[in-house]
Amino acid sequence: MAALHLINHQHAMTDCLAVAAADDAILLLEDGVYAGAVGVAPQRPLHALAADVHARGLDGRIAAQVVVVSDAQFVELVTGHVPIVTWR
Amino acid sequence: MAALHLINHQHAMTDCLAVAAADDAILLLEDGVYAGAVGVAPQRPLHALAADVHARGLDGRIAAQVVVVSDAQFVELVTGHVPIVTWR
Amino acid sequence: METKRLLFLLRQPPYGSSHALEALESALVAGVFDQRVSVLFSGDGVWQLLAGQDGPAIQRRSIAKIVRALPQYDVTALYACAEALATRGLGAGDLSLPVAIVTRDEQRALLAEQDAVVND
Amino acid sequence: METKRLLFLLRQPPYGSSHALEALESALVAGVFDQRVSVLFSGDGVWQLLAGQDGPAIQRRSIAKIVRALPQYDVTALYACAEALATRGLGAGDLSLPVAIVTRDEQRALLAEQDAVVND
Amino acid sequence: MNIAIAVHGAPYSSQAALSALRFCRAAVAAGHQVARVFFYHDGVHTASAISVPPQDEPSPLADWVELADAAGIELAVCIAAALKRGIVNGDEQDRYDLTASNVHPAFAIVGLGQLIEAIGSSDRFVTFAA
Amino acid sequence: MNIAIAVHGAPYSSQAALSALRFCRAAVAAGHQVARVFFYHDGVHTASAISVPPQDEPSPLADWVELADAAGIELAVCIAAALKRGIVNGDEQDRYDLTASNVHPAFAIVGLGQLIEAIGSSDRFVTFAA
Repeated sequence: MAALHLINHQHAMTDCLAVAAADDAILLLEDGVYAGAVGVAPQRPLHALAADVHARGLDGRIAAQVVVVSDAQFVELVTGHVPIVTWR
Repeated sequence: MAALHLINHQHAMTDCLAVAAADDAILLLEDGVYAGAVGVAPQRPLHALAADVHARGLDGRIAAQVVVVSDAQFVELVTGHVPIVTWR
Repeated sequence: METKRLLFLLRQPPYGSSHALEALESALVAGVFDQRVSVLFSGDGVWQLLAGQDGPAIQRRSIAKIVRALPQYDVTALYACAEALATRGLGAGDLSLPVAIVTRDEQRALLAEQDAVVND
Repeated sequence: METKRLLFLLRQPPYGSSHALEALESALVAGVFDQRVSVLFSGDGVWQLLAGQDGPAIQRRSIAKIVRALPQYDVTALYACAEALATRGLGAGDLSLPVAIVTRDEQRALLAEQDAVVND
Repeated sequence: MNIAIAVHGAPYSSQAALSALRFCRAAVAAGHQVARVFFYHDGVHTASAISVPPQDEPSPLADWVELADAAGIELAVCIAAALKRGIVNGDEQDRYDLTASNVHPAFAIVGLGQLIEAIGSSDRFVTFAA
Repeated sequence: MNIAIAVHGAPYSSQAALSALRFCRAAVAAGHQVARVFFYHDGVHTASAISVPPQDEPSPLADWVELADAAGIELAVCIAAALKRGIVNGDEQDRYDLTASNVHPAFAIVGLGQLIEAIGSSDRFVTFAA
C-alpha cells in the first residue's frame, strides 16, 4: 500500500518530495496549506485540508492540482494508506 | 549605530542577509551556529557563540569568516549595537 | 519611560502557532503606551494581511481582525515586504488593510532608525 | 501486540529543541519492546550523528551518547541520508557511530516497507 | 479500523491538538476506533487542568474530555515528557514533594512503552506534529 | 548600561531560557544592569514551580531564582500568555476557581504593558526566541 505524507509546515515540502513515491498521497494541513497556493505548489497531485485552507483566506488561491478535502476525507486518506509519515 | 542580528535557526539566514546593512553584526547562536559551518556560511563577517559551537561538535568546522565569541563578547556585541534584531 | 522607536518584525504565518497573535497583542499595547511604533510584515508574516480569513473555522480568533485593529490603537506605520508579497502571489488588493509596500533597501533603512525590535 | 515495522524519521538538529532527545528516547523503548525498528537520520537530523558533541556545555545531555546507545537497545538498523550528509560537508568518518548511508531511492524503499513512522 | 494518534504540540502554541481533535471526531463518526491518543513532546500541556482559555474561545480541554468519554478513547500523557514540563498528577506531587498537581483526571500518566504498544496494536498511526 | 530581556521559549522544549540565563550572568558580571526579564509566548513555562528536571540535569528554575535574587532582576511573566498555558498564581486560582496554582513565588505575573515599559526604560532590548 502507498504512503500518506502529512505536511504541516511549508518548508518541509522539499524533503518530503525527495523521498515520496509517485503513487504516495500528500496532504497539506495547518500551515502546510500555503504550499498548495497557486504559483507555489509543486506539479504533482496534492490534497489540502479544507478547514485550514478556509481559515487562512486561501479559498480560490489553491492550485489546480490540489484537491481540497474534508475531515472525513482525511480519515479516508489515512485508512487507504500505510504508513502515515509526518514531516515538520 | 549599526544593528546586531541574532540568528538561532539556520533557515532565517537568507531573510536576515536580505535586509542587514554591510556594517551590521550578525551573531549565530543555538541552532543558528550550523549556518557558520565551512561550505555553508555566507561570505561576510559573522560571529558564532562558543558554547553552542562546542556543544554541537562544530569546533574546527567553522568557516574562516566566522569569529567564535564568548558569552562576555556577546554582551559587548549587544552594548555596541542598536537595535538588536532576532530572526527565527 | 522614554519614547522609543519600536519596530514589530512579524515573520510568522497567522494560525499554525500563537506567535503571530501574541506579537500583535504586544503591538496593540505598545500603541497605547505612546511609543513610536512601526510594524513590518515580512516572510510568511505577510499571510497575516490576507483578506478573507476565517479563524473560527479552526477555533481561533481571526488574525486579520487583530491586524485591522492596529490603526485604532494608534499603530499606523504599517509596512509589508514587497518581495515576500510577490513570491506568494499577493498584491495590495489582496490585503485586508492598506500598508506601505517596501523594498529590501527601505526595510534596511527602517531597521536602522529603530531603538528596539520585537519579533514574533 | 503485533510485531510491526517501525521507522523513526529524525530530521531535527540535536540541541535547539527537545525534539531529537525525546524521539530518540522513544526509539530506545521501541527496541526494548521487540518491534522491528529502523532509524533514519535526514535533513538537520544528521547533525545528531556528529562526533565530538558536548551537551553539558549548554546544560544538556549529549545527544551523541544517546545515539550511540541505540545498538545496545537492539536498534541496529541505522540509516543516514547521503544527500543531507553531503550538503553539510559530513562523511562517514565524522560520525560517532557506523550507519548505513542511503540514497533517496533507498529511503523511498525503506519508507514503503514500514507499518508506522514516528517523527521528531 | 483501529487508529492510534500522537499529539506533539501544545494547545495555543501549536495547532496540533486542534487538528487531532477534529481528526478523531471524524474517525469516530466514520465508525473507526481510536483506542488511545498519546500526548508527547509539548503535547503533554493538553492535559493541564488549570489553563484558562481566552474569552470567546472554546476550551480544548473540555472538548477532549467530552470526546474521550463519548468514544471510549484513552487520553495518555507521557510521564517523562510531562514531568520536565511541569505537568504532574497527585502521585508525582507526593513522590517529588511538589506544591501542586495539575493533570486533569481524564488523562492517564503513562510510560513511553504505551506509545509503542498503541502503535503495535493499531492498524494506523497518525502523528500531529508541533 | 540597562538591558531588558525577553524569553520566548519554554525550558527543555527550546534553548531560549538557557541562552538568556547565560547572557544575563555575563551582562551582570560585566557591570550592566538587567532590570527585568520578560517571559512571553512559551517562555512563561519557565515560571512553573512544579516541573521536575531530568536526573543529572540542573534545574533552570533554581538558576533563574538565584540569579534574580543576587542581581536584583525582576522575573516578569505575561499574564495573558500564562493563563492560556496553565501557568497561574494564587490570585488567578481564586478568580477562575481553578484546582491549583503553579507559579514560583520569585516570578511576578504582569500585564503586557510591562514589556513595553521595560523596553522604554532600557538602553538595549534582547529577545531570546523559541
